[in-house]
Amino acid sequence: MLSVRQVSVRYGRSVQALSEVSLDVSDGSVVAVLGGNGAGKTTLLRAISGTLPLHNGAISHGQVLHNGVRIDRMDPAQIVRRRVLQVPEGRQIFTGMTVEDNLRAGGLASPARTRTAARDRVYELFPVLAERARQVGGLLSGGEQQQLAIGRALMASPDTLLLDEPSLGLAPQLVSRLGSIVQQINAAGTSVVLVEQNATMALGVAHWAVVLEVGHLTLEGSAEELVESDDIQQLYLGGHAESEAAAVAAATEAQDHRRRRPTLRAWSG
Amino acid sequence: MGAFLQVLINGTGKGAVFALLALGFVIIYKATQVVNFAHGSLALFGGYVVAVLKPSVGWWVAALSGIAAAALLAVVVERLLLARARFASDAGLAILTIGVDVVLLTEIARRLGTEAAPFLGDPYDVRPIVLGGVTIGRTQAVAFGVAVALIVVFFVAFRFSSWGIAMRAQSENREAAALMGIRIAWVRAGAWAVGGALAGISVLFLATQDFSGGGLSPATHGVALAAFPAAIIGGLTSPGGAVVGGFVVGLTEAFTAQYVSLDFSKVAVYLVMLVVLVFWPSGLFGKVVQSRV
Amino acid sequence: STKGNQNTGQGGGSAVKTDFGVTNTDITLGALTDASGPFKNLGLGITHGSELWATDVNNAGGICGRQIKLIEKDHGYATDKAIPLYGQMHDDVLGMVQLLGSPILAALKKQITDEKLVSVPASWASTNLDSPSVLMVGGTYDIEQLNGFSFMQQKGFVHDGDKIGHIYIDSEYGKNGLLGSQAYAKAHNLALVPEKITATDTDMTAAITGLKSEGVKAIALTTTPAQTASALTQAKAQGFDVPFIGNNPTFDPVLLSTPAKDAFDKFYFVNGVVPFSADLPAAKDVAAKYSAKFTDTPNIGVDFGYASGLVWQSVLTTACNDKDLTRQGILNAVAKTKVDTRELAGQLDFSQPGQPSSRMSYIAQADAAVPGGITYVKPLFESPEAAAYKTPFQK
Amino acid sequence: MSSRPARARADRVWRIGKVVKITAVAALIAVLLLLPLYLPGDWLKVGTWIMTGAVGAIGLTILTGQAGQLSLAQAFFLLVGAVSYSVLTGPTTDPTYIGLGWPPLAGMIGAVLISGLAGAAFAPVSGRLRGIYLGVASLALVFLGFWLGRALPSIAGSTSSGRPPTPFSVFGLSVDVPRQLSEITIAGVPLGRDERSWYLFLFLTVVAYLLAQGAVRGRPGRAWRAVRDHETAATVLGVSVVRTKASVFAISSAYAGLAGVMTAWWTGITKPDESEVVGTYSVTVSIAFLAMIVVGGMGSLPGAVLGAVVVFGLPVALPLVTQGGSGTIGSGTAFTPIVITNLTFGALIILIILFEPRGLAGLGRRLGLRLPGRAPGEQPTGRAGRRRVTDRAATRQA
Amino acid sequence: MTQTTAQQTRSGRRVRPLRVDDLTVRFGGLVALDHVSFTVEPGSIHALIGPNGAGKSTCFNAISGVYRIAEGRITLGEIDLTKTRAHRLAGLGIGRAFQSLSLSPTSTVFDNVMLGRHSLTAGGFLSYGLRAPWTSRSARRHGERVTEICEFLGITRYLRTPAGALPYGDQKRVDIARALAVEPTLLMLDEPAAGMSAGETADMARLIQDVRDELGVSVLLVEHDMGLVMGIADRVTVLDFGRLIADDVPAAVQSSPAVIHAYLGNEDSAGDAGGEPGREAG
Ligand SMILES: Nc1ncnc2c1ncn2[C@@H]1O[C@H](COP(=O)(O)OP(=O)(O)OP(=O)(O)O)[C@@H](O)[C@H]1O
Ligand SMILES: Nc1ncnc2c1ncn2[C@@H]1O[C@H](COP(=O)(O)OP(=O)(O)OP(=O)(O)O)[C@@H](O)[C@H]1O
Ligand SMILES: [Mg+2]
Ligand SMILES: [Mg+2]
Repeated sequence: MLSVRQVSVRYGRSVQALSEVSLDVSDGSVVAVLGGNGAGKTTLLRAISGTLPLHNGAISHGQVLHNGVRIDRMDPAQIVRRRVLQVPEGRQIFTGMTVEDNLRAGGLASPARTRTAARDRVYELFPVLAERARQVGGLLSGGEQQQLAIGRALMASPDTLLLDEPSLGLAPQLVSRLGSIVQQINAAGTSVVLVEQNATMALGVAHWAVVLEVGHLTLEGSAEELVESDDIQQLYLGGHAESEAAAVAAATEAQDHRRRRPTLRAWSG
Repeated sequence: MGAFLQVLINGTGKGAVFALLALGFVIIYKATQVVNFAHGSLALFGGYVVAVLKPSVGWWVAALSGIAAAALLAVVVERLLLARARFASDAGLAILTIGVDVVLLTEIARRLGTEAAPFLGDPYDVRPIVLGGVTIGRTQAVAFGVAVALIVVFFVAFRFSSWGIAMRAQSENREAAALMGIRIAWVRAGAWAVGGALAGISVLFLATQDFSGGGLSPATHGVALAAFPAAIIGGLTSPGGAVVGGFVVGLTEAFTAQYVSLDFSKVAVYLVMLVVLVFWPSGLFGKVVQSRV
Repeated sequence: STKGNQNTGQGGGSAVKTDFGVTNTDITLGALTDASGPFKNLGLGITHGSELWATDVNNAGGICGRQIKLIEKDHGYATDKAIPLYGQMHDDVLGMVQLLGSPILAALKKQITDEKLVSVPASWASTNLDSPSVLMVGGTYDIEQLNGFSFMQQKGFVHDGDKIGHIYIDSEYGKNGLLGSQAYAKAHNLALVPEKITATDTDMTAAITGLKSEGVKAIALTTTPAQTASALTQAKAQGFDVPFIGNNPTFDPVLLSTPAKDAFDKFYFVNGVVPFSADLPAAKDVAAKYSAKFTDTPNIGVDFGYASGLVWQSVLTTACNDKDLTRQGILNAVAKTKVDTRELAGQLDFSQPGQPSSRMSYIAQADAAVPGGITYVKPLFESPEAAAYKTPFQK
Repeated sequence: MSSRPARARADRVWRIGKVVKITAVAALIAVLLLLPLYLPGDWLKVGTWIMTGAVGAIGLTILTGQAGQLSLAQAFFLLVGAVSYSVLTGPTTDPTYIGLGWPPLAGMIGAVLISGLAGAAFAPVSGRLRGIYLGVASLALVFLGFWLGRALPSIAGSTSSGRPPTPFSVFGLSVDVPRQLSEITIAGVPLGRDERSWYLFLFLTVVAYLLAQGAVRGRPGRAWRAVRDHETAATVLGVSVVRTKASVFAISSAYAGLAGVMTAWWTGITKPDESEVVGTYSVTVSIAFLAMIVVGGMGSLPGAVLGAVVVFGLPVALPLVTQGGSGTIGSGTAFTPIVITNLTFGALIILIILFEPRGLAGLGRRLGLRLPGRAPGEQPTGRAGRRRVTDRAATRQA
Repeated sequence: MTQTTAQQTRSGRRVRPLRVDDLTVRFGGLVALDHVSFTVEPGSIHALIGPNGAGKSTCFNAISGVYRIAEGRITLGEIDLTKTRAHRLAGLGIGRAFQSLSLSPTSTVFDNVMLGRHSLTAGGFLSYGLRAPWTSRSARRHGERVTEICEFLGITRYLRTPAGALPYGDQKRVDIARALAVEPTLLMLDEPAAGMSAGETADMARLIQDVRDELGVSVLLVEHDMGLVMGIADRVTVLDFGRLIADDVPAAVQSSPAVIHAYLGNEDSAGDAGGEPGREAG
């Protein structure tokens, strides 16, 4: 059980990125976190994983508890040892290390005997990683890097997995595979916090979902409830569009705060 | 032929000491991406401690204390200064070590005063082994043995422990490494401790009559400059490379001194380095930094 | 502006003409030295030697009714620091008892010449004799080498037609020593094998290995003490048993407390200025005064500093008699000065422009067993080669 | 979306900032022009030494800060500049030293060009290597220079006494005039060597600065920063990476060459060093230039000048302050003025990096002097961090 | 791939067809592109899709001269791009935005976009250092155009902000602005909508259409958002494991079994995920 209690976060002295956000992740559940750019989703995950100091940020108020123990004062390494694992936004794989070494790094905090089994499982979930085992991480394609990032976190056999926009840059088929992978991981007893722009996928696999808006938790409920909510439909699911043209139109309307684009004339040299 | 063999031995002996210096330099660089301009001062500091303690506690205790002191100082520099300069660039950190270097060098030189330069190699200094026509400085022989032993130890450590992986991981991406449960502070401080200890060991050979003709003096600091080309020739990211680089430097110096001119030998080291870099832009064993879009 | 009025410092009512650095009560001399850099041992020695001299003079009532005041500045052997420091002091001093550092002397030579600021350099290269403002105390390195080789040949270590080696620092110092050995080699048909090193090299292994394979019969050294020790121990280690002859600065008695101490048996050194530890009355007098006042390990610089003081004393006295303590007056006095520095540096003659003030040297050997660590094997002498030698600026 | 008034306000602030800045610069120039009338010669010497450092640092900050190419060869090009000038302007009649007898102005320009060409000749290396590898590779040049300087005494001046460089003069107006003999006076102050050198050096520094500023703000500067930040992107946008790297190395070398000419004038001698570690053209000097640009703030031109004040100015100015009187030197373990200077210098470097990692230029901005027209591509004061503590933008790049 | 007429942009630069002919790229043993051919018709929006690692970005890199190709030819009209030095391509009218951001984070947005004008301008250190009058004229003229382009992308308020300080979505826009600043006849966009919400994606779709409509240039597009691709592309090329598996109009591609199998996934596989198919199924 992971619970975030009224947490506020600041970056530096001025930026207040979260205000009194509370969230419970009960054992074995999948919680989706939705929200626009800059809403504070990543910040929430950092608050849990203890990496805020690396970004000059700090929890200014509130607590984070894992199985009843306060973890908001711990450093990331201690939190990882509690098997709370975060897959950071934007992959952040070790670009200079091979795929294999990336996975080894992922397994550093877990007992040596479990590592081989964990690696085999990662290769099973993401076969392309086995094929590219000796390739340098930085040379993988974007999607392959994303798979590596997830696989690396799985090496520590997490109890709670925090995923930050895992579907970024993944092909559609892989996005749906990702959904099923999250479910598989969850079925094996891992709780998952899933931060996503792809609300369709996220709500498809989550039990519970919350919406963040500029640092405030504005909406929460079971995934089914949220799918039905109008706000969600409009902002995150692109409406019930019949055709693409309609979807575009609907989305443009939803974004009506955007000004009309001026015409770009050809340059006359 | 006699001269050739003698030169080979001289060069190898020097190379071993350069290798020790370069190894420490590379380990620090690999773990923290810091070009440690204070490496010579770490050595000097270790040597100073040995010189101060030797008369009262004897060579062995003094030597061990010196190594420990150099390691400790390295950790202090890392924890107290580098780790706190969180927003400095890599170049900024390198310059910070220059500041450290200036302070240490000035203060140690001041403390050394006008006394005779202390010599640190009591058990082996100026007791050459003569084999046939060639003379082997015992310092060189011991340095070679120590270098080989340490190289094996590090090879094993890198190969069979997670230390190497943790070191590389956190030097590449601190946040991701933290999220892998790697104790960044430990890894970094550990690498500096090892680098400092290696500097502390090498000074026991540097400040000898056999190796440099002089005792511990600010000049010892200058000799440590050879760690630069050695580390680069081997490839900054490769501890094994550092060792090879050390020997390349030692041998190049010895052979050009004999067969071209003494004067030219230092330039020769750098010219060899340039040639290596033109063909292997990241050194002989360095990792080629690849990127893609 | 504050800079409008120029210093024209007339020395007041006395009959003696003055301009810079002289008042009715004081004569101020400068010392630009290295008290913290690579030559701090030498710099401190000379400075302290000059201080001892100044104290002695002042206790004896001063010169020309004036007390000697010293302005000492430390440049740490850095030209960039020395140049502004010189700028800071040059209007306040009559001349300099010490100007240490060949790169610094090179940089300032034009200025001291232009400003007629007579200065004693802390090095003995005859290549600096071109400026009348350079007051060279004692024999130069080339002269020392000539006397040294002459001694070696006398002793039968070297014969005409032999091969000899010379390890020298590529600097004003080393190159001047080399001039001497070259001249000697030419005169006696010796084959000279030069080994060029730099001031910071400390390991002479390669140089010795090289000279050994050349099969030289004797080796000249124009090096630092540490380099000397390295060369001697390496030669010993490699079983290369040849005599060495070193210029004055190649030896420092502290070497006798290093692991190199056993390698000095075949080492001779030549000096124009007596070493601190010499068992000679004048030297012992200076040594006693030094030990009473200072704690630093003494070296040759102390006696040199004292001797430089004696030279200034004689120059000042001459100038005083001429009633002209201006800089020009000092220059005029220098050209007339002959000084007896007692055994410190022998008889010095400054009346020959472009020539060293002395062509005499001692030969000494290191000897840990005797007080001072030195035995004199030959008292002050002038070899015929040295007498015949034409220094670079000799007219 | 920012509203129109907001943007207008931003523009107004920007314009006011510009006015403030122009006023400040004008005041600074006035002060610099008047200083020789008040400062004594030794302090003018400190000033001209700082300017010498500033010229070299401007070149290096372009290379390292703007184009991302590390170089430790600045000392070598200093030597090339000094020697070239001495040879070009040296008397043709001197039997010991080769001289071509050019007038000083032509000699200076020639020396700058020769240094630039020497830098260009390093293209096969400078175009291929990056980062610390290039840094240490370029160090090879310093060693090469050290050796060449001594191997060619008739060109570089021998180690024993060096060769005096021809003092600067143009249109019959010479810099090398003793104060006592000077026929030019301003406000009753005769302009001697030190004063004239000050104006000459000031002029050269300003020209060097303005040239760099124009380039940094314009097309070449953008190409440099593109190469620094992303080689592939630079190529795709039409920048030839290899050519840009090689040319910026040459430009930086030319700057160092000018600094070398100034060094020759300042020291009054062209003389190879005695040691590769300490001396006028030594490794230490190369490192000092690197320290200048880092202390000043990578890539920032005012920063390079401030860096020169700290790195070149402080060590020569402090001894003047601490040795002002007629004090005597202490013992071998005393805290002599130079020891104090060195300790202060080292500590200051540490403190600047610790507390102002973006350099003195960053400090200026923090003190509220946040002015427009700062060299583009300098680190902004925002939350930019170390490369590995990736910020939001960078995390997406992986 | 029938009619390959060149048309004219209003600026007078000829918009030529881009022909990728039998293109093969290898990395060691890995064949990243295997004899791929397709043509981007002038003025069309051409999408390149395929699973992760299919070789889309590699194809972009080959076109823009970043990777050496093993076999094949790439031509823009009559010009053989494979024989042209990489940095000359911008001058030929190829503008590209990257999959991973590659702006200068410390330079201002204006400066970043102005870099795009590099091949349209001239002058080196001396002319700019000496402030030759023509340099400031050119800076003004091109600066105005840069402002225009930034207005078009809605990023004018950031002109003087360091690019690294911008939100991700806006950085992507700066990248596109920079590619447009090249005055391209072929605009290459690698995953322009990645990391954007549905609304922003739709806006991006409009933007791409506007560029094409207003400038008349060709657009080559890599994107995983099928809504966007199918909504605006005139033609779609599908890669899988470096091989071309389809090259057709969107409707045909969407119903091709090979493409569904390799890339889109079907209701069944999505059903595995226990949720609805991705929004891309639109
Ligand atoms: N290191 C930082 N320093 C200062 N402010 C920051 C930092 N990181 C994030 N912020 C700010 O905090 C707020 C929340 O950012 P966060 O990264 O948590 O958003 P997000 O919901 O993850 O957005 P996205 O969908 O773009 O990833 C934003 O306003 C952002 O600008
Ligand atoms: N420079 C390189 N060296 C080695 N392998 C590479 C290199 N660039 C790409 N690859 C490999 O080539 C294959 C194709 O990569 P590419 O980046 O073109 O994929 P992509 O289609 O763009 O995928 P994504 O949609 O995930 O971005 C991948 O398997 C990748 O690992
Ligand atoms: Mg986020
Ligand atoms: Mg791609």
